[in-house]
Amino acid sequence: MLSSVFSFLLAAVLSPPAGVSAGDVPNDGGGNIEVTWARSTDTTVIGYRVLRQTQSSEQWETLGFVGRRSLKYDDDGARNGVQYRYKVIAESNAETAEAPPSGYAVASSQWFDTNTLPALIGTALLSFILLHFINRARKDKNLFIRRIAGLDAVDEALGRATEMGRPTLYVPGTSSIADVATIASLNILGEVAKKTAKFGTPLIVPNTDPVVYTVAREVVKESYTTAGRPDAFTQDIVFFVTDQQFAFAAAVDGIMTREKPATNFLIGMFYAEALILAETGSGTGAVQIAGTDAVSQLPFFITACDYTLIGEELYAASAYLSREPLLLGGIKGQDYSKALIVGVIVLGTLLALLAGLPVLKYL
Amino acid sequence: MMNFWTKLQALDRRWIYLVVWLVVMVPLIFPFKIRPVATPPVQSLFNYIDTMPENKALIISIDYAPASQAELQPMLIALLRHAFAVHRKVGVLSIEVQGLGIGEDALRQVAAEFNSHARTNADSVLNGRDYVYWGWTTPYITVMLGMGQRIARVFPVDYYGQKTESLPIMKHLKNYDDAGILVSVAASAYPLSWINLAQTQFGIHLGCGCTAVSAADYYPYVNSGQFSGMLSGMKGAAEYEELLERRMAQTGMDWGLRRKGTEAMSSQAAAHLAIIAFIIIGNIAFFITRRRKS
Amino acid sequence: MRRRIPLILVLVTGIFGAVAFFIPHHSIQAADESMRNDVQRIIAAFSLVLGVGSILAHHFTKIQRRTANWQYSWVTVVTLFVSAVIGLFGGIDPARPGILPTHIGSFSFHMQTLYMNMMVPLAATMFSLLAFFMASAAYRAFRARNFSATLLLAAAFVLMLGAVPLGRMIFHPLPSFAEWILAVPNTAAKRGINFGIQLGILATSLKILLGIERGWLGGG
Amino acid sequence: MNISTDPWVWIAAILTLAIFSFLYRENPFYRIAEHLYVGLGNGYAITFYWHRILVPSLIDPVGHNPSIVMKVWLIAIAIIGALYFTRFIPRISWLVRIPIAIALGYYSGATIPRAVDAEIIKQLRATIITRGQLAHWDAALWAIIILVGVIVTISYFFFSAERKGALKPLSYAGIIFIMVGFGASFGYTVMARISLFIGRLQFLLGDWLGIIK
Repeated sequence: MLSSVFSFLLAAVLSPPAGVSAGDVPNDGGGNIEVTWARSTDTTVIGYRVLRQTQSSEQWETLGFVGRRSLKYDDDGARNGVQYRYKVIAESNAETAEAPPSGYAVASSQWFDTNTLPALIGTALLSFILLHFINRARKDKNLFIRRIAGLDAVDEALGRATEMGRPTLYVPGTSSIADVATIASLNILGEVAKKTAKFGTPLIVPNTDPVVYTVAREVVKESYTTAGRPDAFTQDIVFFVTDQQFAFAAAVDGIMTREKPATNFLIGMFYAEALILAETGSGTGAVQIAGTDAVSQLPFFITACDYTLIGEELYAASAYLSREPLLLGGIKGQDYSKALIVGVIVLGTLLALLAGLPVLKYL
Repeated sequence: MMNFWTKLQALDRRWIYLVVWLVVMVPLIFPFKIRPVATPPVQSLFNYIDTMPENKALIISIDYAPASQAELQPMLIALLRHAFAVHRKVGVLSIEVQGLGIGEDALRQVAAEFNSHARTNADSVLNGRDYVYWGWTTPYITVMLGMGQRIARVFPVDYYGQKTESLPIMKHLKNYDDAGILVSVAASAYPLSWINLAQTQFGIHLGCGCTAVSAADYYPYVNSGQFSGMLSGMKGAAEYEELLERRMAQTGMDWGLRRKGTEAMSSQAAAHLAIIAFIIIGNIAFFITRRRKS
Repeated sequence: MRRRIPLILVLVTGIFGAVAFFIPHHSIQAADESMRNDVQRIIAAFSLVLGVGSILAHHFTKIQRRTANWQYSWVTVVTLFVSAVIGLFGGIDPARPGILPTHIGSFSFHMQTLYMNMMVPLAATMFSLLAFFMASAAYRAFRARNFSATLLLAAAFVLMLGAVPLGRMIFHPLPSFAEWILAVPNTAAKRGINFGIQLGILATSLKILLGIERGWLGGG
Repeated sequence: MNISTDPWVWIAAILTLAIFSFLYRENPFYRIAEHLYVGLGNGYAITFYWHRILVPSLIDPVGHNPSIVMKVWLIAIAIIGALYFTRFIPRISWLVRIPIAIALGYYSGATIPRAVDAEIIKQLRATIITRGQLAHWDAALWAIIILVGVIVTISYFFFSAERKGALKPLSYAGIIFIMVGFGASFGYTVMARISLFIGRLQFLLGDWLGIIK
């Protein structure tokens, strides 16, 4: 009898969460205090209500409610330098159970995020390797870079356009100037424009980004001047079309079918429009040279174009074509960085498997 | 003969376009039945909903905009039909504001299907008693967390402007504890938010319906059990429709309802087979002409 | 000066962009947020003027010189002006009308209507051309010319066949095999390519900051 | 049959057909649709940049923000943005490089640590094999294949040496992985792209012509 009354009481009284504590969230800009607790032993608990009190006040304000599986709450409304303490109340449908409040905690701002330490070391190390080789390239003018297959086709393709008396189309991708592929593409455009200027082949460069358009225009103008044909540069070589992805694709498709360029260069960053452009170009019988670091679009360029610069080959191509020692040095540095990555993968795996070291913790 | 194969090699691409156009269009107008076989993620979601305790509701979250309707709408319809067919309560909400109209269309359509066959009051499907459409509110974090505590507080009035508290269905649908499963039908990354917020905090069971492109990203969560099942693309919807039709036939509900996923499946499959056939023909032509040359 | 000032600006803003990643302190994070939300957004909005200036100049030149298909240039010019006027003065949110009325009776020509009934169908149709282009690219390119072309063909073939009921009928584990190709060899290749790409991005970004890469300055 | 009477459905349908007509060949209908799309795209961009960026981020704050510092700051940004106009004035056209430099510099700098952190270190972590992965033979085998695949693919992009000696078989193995990966991506995308076309046909046959429901 007594025991049944006792168990009834036990069932009726909800057990509160235990060990409520609060502390500053590390590695942030301040304003955050993390409250943690241990789970209430009752299965009827729906969740926990979290309340806060400042040192100078009597008032407890409710901050929020979290689910029964949560064991922490992030108070993101704390003012830096103010003392707060916290209370956590377990709630079921019918009852509540309160735990004693936590000690006082203060939020503060940090100057370094220790989670980014691996990134910092990695950045420093890789930057050092790259800069070292760029520097070496200044002294040693004969750094070796192997031939890149698609590039031999450039002269051949431009020659073909000249023979046929048809224009050359160059699309410098559909992304912004902040995209590295765009920068690489503009470098290649400079080399291509020098050749079209020399051969007297008309060049068409449609753009989908206003800033890229401005830069592309300057690049082409400079190439024509370098090639000794400043007179051949006209306003309508490089132009802007629209920043709408598929409207741009529609317009370039129109140019391809109406102007019938003999050679199409599709080089830079591309999205879903990649195959729309490449298939239309292939339908007009143009020789197509593509290059992108958009991994998801590469399969389509490979199937629909004559030559494709895959990923990093695009960056290497701009160095290879220009023969600029500083660019070549960069490629060298990238090669050694890749070797470093392979080394880390192999060594990390060996250490993890043979020595059982928790390698992933350090990365 | 040689001429034929050489010509075939350099076939005008417009013939290919024409074939693609026809093989997609003809089955849309005259659908032929193919019996899709359910893949494990589809089967497990179906089983989960089918065997849910009777007092538990199905919650569906519409997390997509009209642009993805072609792929996702058939899933929504099939899920609603399933819940009503096995007499489970349904709550529907929308995380994407453009999804509001989608939910209303779907509920109206499915309720009408059941009501046109209903013989008793218990057979019919009524708003406020058998289902509730809470509508949309923002931000999504508040919705996903708040519903774990009290749904009526997150949505004080439903889509039609009725006070949520006053609806009979809400007496037994207070929070996630009353829901057997929540299925997020989405074209974006919302299913992962449901895991991160609703599941890790309240432990609700989740299912997911997504486009074919994002399916690869969600497979790991099906393997880990965080999603109790998954429907991917039109194919997933078609498989679910197949399971559902058999299930409904068992209880005498063989009404011959439209199966948009399955209908598109015939176009889908026909187009795939056409492309596969093209590749085979192209290669045969390639080998024959090459052999002749050498 | 024409080169030095831009190069100094690149270095300064670049160092700021990189450093903000490591420092959580609220003063730096607030500055970073203003950089992204105010500076970059507003500057980007102004750049559109260059583009619109260019497209108009391009089409007016065509009209002036009566080059081939010049008549169509009027379509672009007129649509551009009309839609810009509707958008600028008619507002972007149907619930908050601008000074320009955007409907005659029940016929609406609000920007949102133009968007839903012209932009969306045009974009969706251009996008759906891919269904045709994939078919024709597959027909022409998927030939077993050599070993690597055969692998390309075979992998695509397995994935496509795995997606239709027939695939399962021919060979029961085919769909699982298709998934395996996607999850294992495909992941390896994509990851390997990506390492190189990321190093290239790192190298180029570094060269831009340090003024070694100057292609973006153009001539002059 | 139940043809739509909504003029906008008709306009959308005609534009849809005009684009599809390109599949047969380039023609005046496609040309009109294309030029219209370009004009509309620019009109939309102007509208969007004005109402969604310049008004809320520049004009409203300058008008209503009480802080004088904030006003000056925003006006200064606007002046930098306006330097894009100098492109049309040859004598000072180099000033256009200033806004370009601010955008390019910031994004390049911000990219560096993020590329290292998210793309290099996180991917390294995912590739290294740990003891836990060896518990199941299949998972272990797949992890080993991925590790080998990553290494040989990287070797394909090694530019400093000719493909001779050890590098030759490695880069050949690399192209095998690359081709299988690309083929798989291609085949995988087919289904999604056909869904897009089905969507357009459902619009034409359903919403417009009313042949299918």
